[in-house]
Amino acid sequence: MTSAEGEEMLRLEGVSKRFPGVKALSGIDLSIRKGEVHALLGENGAGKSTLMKILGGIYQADEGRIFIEGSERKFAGYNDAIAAGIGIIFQEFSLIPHLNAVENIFLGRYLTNRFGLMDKAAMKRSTEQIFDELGVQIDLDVPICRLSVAQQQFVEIGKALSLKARLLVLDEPTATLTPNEAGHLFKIMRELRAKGVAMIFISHHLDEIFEVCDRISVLRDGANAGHADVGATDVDALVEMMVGRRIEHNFPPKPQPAPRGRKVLEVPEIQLAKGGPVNSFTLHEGEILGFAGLVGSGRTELALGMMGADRVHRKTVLRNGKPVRLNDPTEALANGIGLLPESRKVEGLITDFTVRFNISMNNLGKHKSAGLVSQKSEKQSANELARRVGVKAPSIETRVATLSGGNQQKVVIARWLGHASEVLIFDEPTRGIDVGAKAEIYSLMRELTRQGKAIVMISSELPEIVGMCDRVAVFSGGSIVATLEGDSINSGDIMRHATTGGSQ
Amino acid sequence: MNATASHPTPPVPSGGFFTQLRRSTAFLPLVGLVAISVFMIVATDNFLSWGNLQNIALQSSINAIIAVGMTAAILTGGIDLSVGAVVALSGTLASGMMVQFGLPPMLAVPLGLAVGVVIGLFNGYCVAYLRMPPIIVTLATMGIARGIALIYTGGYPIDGLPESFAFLGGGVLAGIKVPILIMLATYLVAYVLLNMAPFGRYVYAIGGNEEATRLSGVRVSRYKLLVYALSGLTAAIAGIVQAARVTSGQPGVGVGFELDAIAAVVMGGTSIAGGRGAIVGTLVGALLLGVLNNGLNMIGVSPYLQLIIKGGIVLLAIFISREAKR
Amino acid sequence: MNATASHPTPPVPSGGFFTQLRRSTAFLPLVGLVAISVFMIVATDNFLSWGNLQNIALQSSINAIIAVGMTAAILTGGIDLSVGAVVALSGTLASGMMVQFGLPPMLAVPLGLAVGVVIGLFNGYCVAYLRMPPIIVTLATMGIARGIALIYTGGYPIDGLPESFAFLGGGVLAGIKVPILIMLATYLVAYVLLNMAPFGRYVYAIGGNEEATRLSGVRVSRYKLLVYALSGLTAAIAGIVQAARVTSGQPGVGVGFELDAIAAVVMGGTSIAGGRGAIVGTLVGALLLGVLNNGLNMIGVSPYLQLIIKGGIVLLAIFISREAKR
Amino acid sequence: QAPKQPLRIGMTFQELNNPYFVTMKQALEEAAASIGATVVTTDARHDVAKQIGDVEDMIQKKVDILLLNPTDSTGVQSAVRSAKKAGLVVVAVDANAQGPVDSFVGSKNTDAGRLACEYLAKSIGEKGDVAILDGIPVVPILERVKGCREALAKYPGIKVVSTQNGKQERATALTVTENILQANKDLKGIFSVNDGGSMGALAAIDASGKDVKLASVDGAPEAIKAMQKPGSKFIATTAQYPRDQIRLAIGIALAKKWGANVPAAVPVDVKLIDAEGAKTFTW
Ligand SMILES: Nc1ncnc2c1ncn2[C@@H]1O[C@H](COP(=O)(O)OP(=O)(O)OP(=O)(O)O)[C@@H](O)[C@H]1O
Ligand SMILES: Nc1ncnc2c1ncn2[C@@H]1O[C@H](COP(=O)(O)OP(=O)(O)OP(=O)(O)O)[C@@H](O)[C@H]1O
Ligand SMILES: O[C@@H]1[C@@H](O)[C@H](O)OC[C@H]1O
Ligand SMILES: [Mg+2]
Ligand SMILES: [Mg+2]
Repeated sequence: MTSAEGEEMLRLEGVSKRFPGVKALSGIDLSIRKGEVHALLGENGAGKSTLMKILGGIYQADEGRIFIEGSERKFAGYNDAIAAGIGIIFQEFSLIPHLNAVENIFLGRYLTNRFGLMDKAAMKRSTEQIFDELGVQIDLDVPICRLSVAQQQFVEIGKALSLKARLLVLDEPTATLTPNEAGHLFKIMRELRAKGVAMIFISHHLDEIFEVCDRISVLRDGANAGHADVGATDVDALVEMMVGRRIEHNFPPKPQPAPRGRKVLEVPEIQLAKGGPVNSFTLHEGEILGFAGLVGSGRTELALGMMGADRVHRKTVLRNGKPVRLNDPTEALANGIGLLPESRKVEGLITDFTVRFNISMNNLGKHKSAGLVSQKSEKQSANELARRVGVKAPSIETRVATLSGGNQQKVVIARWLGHASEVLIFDEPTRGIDVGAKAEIYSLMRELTRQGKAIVMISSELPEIVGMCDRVAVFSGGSIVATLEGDSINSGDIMRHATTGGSQ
Repeated sequence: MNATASHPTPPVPSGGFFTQLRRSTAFLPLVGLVAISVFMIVATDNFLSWGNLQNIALQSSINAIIAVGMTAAILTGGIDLSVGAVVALSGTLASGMMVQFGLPPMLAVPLGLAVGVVIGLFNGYCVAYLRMPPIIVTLATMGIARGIALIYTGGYPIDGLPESFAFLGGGVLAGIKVPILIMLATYLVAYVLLNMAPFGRYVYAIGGNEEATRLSGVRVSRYKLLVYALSGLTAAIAGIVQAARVTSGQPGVGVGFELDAIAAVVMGGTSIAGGRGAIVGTLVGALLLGVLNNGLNMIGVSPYLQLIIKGGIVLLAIFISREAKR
Repeated sequence: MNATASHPTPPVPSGGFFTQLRRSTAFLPLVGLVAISVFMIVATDNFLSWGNLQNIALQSSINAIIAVGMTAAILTGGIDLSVGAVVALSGTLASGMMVQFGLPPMLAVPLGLAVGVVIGLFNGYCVAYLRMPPIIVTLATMGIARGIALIYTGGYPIDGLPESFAFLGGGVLAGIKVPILIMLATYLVAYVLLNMAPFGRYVYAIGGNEEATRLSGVRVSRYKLLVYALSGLTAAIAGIVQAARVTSGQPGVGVGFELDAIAAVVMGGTSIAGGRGAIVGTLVGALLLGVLNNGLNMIGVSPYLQLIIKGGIVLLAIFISREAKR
Repeated sequence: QAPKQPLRIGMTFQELNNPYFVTMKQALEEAAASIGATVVTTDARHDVAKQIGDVEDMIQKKVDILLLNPTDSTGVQSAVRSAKKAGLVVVAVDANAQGPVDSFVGSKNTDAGRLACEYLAKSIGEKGDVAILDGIPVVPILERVKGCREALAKYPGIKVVSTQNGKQERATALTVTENILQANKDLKGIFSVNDGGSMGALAAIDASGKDVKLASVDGAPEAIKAMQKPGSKFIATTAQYPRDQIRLAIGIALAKKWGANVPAAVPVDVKLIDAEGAKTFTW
């Protein structure tokens, strides 16, 4: 179902961009037709977001030209791009936490009445209309920081739509959505396509590409690596185009039978809030326990509460059979429990720090001599860990702020690889990670369990839950409604429990 | 900063007036004001008299007016330390115009206000366009404005202001002292500006996430410029009122006023990190400090002890309201 | 895919001493210091004399010492406004111990330092454990500490300090005035602490991203507590030196010292938003301000004009170095 | 009939961390106690705005007598007016205030400056460089500087080479003096407008080891003590009488309250104290 040879909406010619120490893009060509959904693929750091920021006037290209509907344009800032009919949903959210959805959507273009005051009613009406069309329900009166991540994502989308863009860029919008919500987004995208809107869609979920896109362009190391029509290619071919070689993107084999070592972590009861559901779970040496469920089903909250990052009403936690007090992450760390947080930029990284500092930050004790940090040992270990997770950076002395989204995630993973913790909580570990790196992270996780560590993996990606977990706790509405093992770990059963709350 | 709160709480129902009030950042400061006032009513004879209430409002007025611009600056994530010096500069300049050049107040007052706006624009230009840190820019202009005021006056107060000008500081209209009316008018305008005009949303947006605001096509630099100009303006208004109240232009006045204004803003529930707060809260905060000053004097607490008690109460107030700040 | 291979660009070369220097946050402040000094050498007779250079270092010492703790506080994204009052409190307390109770300096000085640490711990507790905003906490303790100093002394200076104590303010060791030596020692310790010990790494990390630091298992609250305790300690050291320099405990001393210290920190290249900066820069910043004060006095610039010139130079310095902050 | 309210005296100080004013406060409390009056005091911390507010609060508190030590003579006039309108007796102390004050009790400050500087001029042999350590620009201080300049002007051999502001407190005066000493190698004498500043100047002079003579105004205990040290560079201070000023002010205020016509100003004599006189002098 390739779109007809439509008119050209956008053409990029020979776009190059260099950052200090990094050639991010070299001579990129790209052509987008009206009314098509065009996938832009590439490994982490391939240059996708950079290219889109150039298109949006946020970065200036060192070389290259931008044509909109055949005529050359120069964008000095995002405003110029908006005026040319371009709307972008950025990879990093761009919402204002303490404004509500209406105020966020109209930010920069507030409707005013004849006194120059805001016409709140009119703006609210058209916001309601936008969300009606999107088919999502959002409380328009509360600050958006009180909305769920998914809701915020839809506010982003509503904001881009309200620009009446004719070319819409979606930079990894599904990274924070469940399959359900993503499906909803695709429905919206198809409707837009029918109205003639052109879209550039970036995602590391290759199955999504086949579901919603028409054509595909691939970047590799900042250069064009090929184009394809959706009908004329398959996942393997795309992966090869992205990575430049064939890769094994199967999951590493699960140990058979499932590991059932000693119980390294037991949570006989945990109640986050007074009157809320009481949950319990157990984690064995060498196993990967999945926390599956819809976005907002309470997986992250439970994990954070268990390890003491958030206050909870009541809990009992046993480490290796002994009760432990976990009132803050430090106590968790002292008891060998580490967390790879869900939102790397906000909760994981010091973006001003170098790769080295970020990797070693909670492990300085290991590099101490005479009370001071031994730089030599620190550097050595950081280099080694960065290499193991495949951080793509000029050196370990590079500031993390300048890394691509996926590479930033890898830095946080490297931190925990280097740590002696026995229990690791990986919250959405592959969010925003490219296929090649995903495979590496999966095998790293297996290797860790082989060394006797135990992992809780919170994930919204069913395939990785199914492919990686030895047991799966399914969440619904804040409760663990089922714990699956063996053959019952399959998409159908998990989804059934997650959506029905197990009360079938 | 990223807008995503990773642990979203469920949407709160909108609710009626009381719910609205409770959810407002000004709620806890208001409770504090009431609590302190009740204490003062019990502890002193004369606290609740009309005279004393006006007295409190009058004494709070200068700080409250300065705190309007300070609120805007803090909401954008900035700060303005030059306000105290601007009070001195605008007051002495307006006074000089009247005394030395015989200008009528109608002309001298706008000139005094203009100099505040000019300093504010300068601050804003450095902060918004040259991207210099507000705290240090305004620390520098604090010195510069004070220096100009001292040189202009030679260090002496400027005396002999016309009665019509003194009216701004001591006059009574409809039974209410003029500085109080000026304060209320300033707050009314600020309320409209910050809550009903686009300007206000941009101020909050900049403080909430400056980069994202810029990406939304808001001319961030221009609004920041305006915010500091506003702060210069309200400091200058306070300077005029101050000069009228002391019927002289004092080059040395206003030292430390910036700290009082910051205290009023923060006591009023505005987050020092920007993006969150309310102008009404600032008024409450300023009155709270006013009640404290007045009440401790009325009780007859020794001046040294007053310092300790005031510090303690500021701490207590922030301690109680800190949860609301999350 | 490994840490270096994918991009052909070589890892950033560590470079020679000069490259290192140029890249450091302290580089531009250093250039500023040199520039101003050259100007002063030309503009005055006596600037370069050994006596005058010691003079400058001596006069910068108190601000420089206070600025050590201030640097740490600002690096974590906080601030400490109570330092000036702590200078007064530690100085009067130590003096009182010596004069009224006849304690030897060996005991009185540690007591004076301890009171600074106690105030600092209190600040830190409020900031770190009660999650109150530093600016307002330390504004409150500023009043409280000042009030205690005034009550303790009854408003009188405490005079009659022993010679052995005065040595800390006026003595000479190896040809160098003792306060300068104390300053250098403080910086040496601070340098090791901030650049070589885990403590320093945490201080920077907290300022860079507090939540991420906390979630990675670093005991953020404890380190913040320590930072404010450190700031209290360095302010108290300055208070002791100050008292020794004027050979009396002055309850009124130190008003506005917090602003000088902040200026030194920011002039030294530390970002007021936290996370970025260097202790060496702070020393340079403090010396820069010292040279400015001294030079302008030497030239005989009127005190009023000095305010303007100092403000202008602070602006210029920040303007020039702002790019380095990115 | 209700029992008679005791007499209420309010005093607002320009600052309360200067021994001079703290001494006044003590004298006030003693005097008040002896006549069964109650006392409230406030500290303006050199902020006129705060001082006006303090006076307004005292009016609300219904004091009978207001003793006003203005931080700025012109700035407080509206407060004076309000106080008079509320029926208070208002007596300015130490520095006069504009507006309808009933009386003013204060030192002869021009004399104070002149006496100190004449003594200084003589002790440096009537020639050489002299510096003035100025203070806050209020009338009494300005008068002292004026008196000093008049005295020095009589000696053609004396040149005022530097006037800097020591803000009347030790720490500032110390650094300012250090710089003055660096910049003026041949300095022979310094006049400080008060003893707070002079103590800082003395520390700087002593540290420099130079032979620079110092004269000042106040007669504060620490100055008196410092002058008696053998070989002290602090050679003289013109003493004021803070206790007497308060006693006189209360007396005048009472007289006014009883209906007397009181003098508009009660200038209090000052007295030059040198090392010799210091042995017996106290406030
Ligand atoms: N502001 C910047 N300064 C320096 N280097 C940068 C900057 N932004 C991006 N880069 C570099 O440019 C390259 C491309 O990054 P970009 O963010 O475009 O990748 P991406 O394809 O979007 O990756 P991901 O899938 O991880 O989001 C990376 O090597 C990154 O480190
Ligand atoms: N879409 C939503 N609607 C309402 N509440 C939500 C939503 N999303 C999150 N929440 C709130 O957040 C809590 C759980 O969030 P949490 O982040 O722990 O979920 P999660 O399962 O980890 O999902 P995510 O993948 O977003 O991290 C819920 O109990 C609910 O209070
Ligand atoms: O007379 C006073 C003086 O002696 C004191 O030391 O400072 C203030 C003056 O008004
Ligand atoms: Mg990207
Ligand atoms: Mg989650």
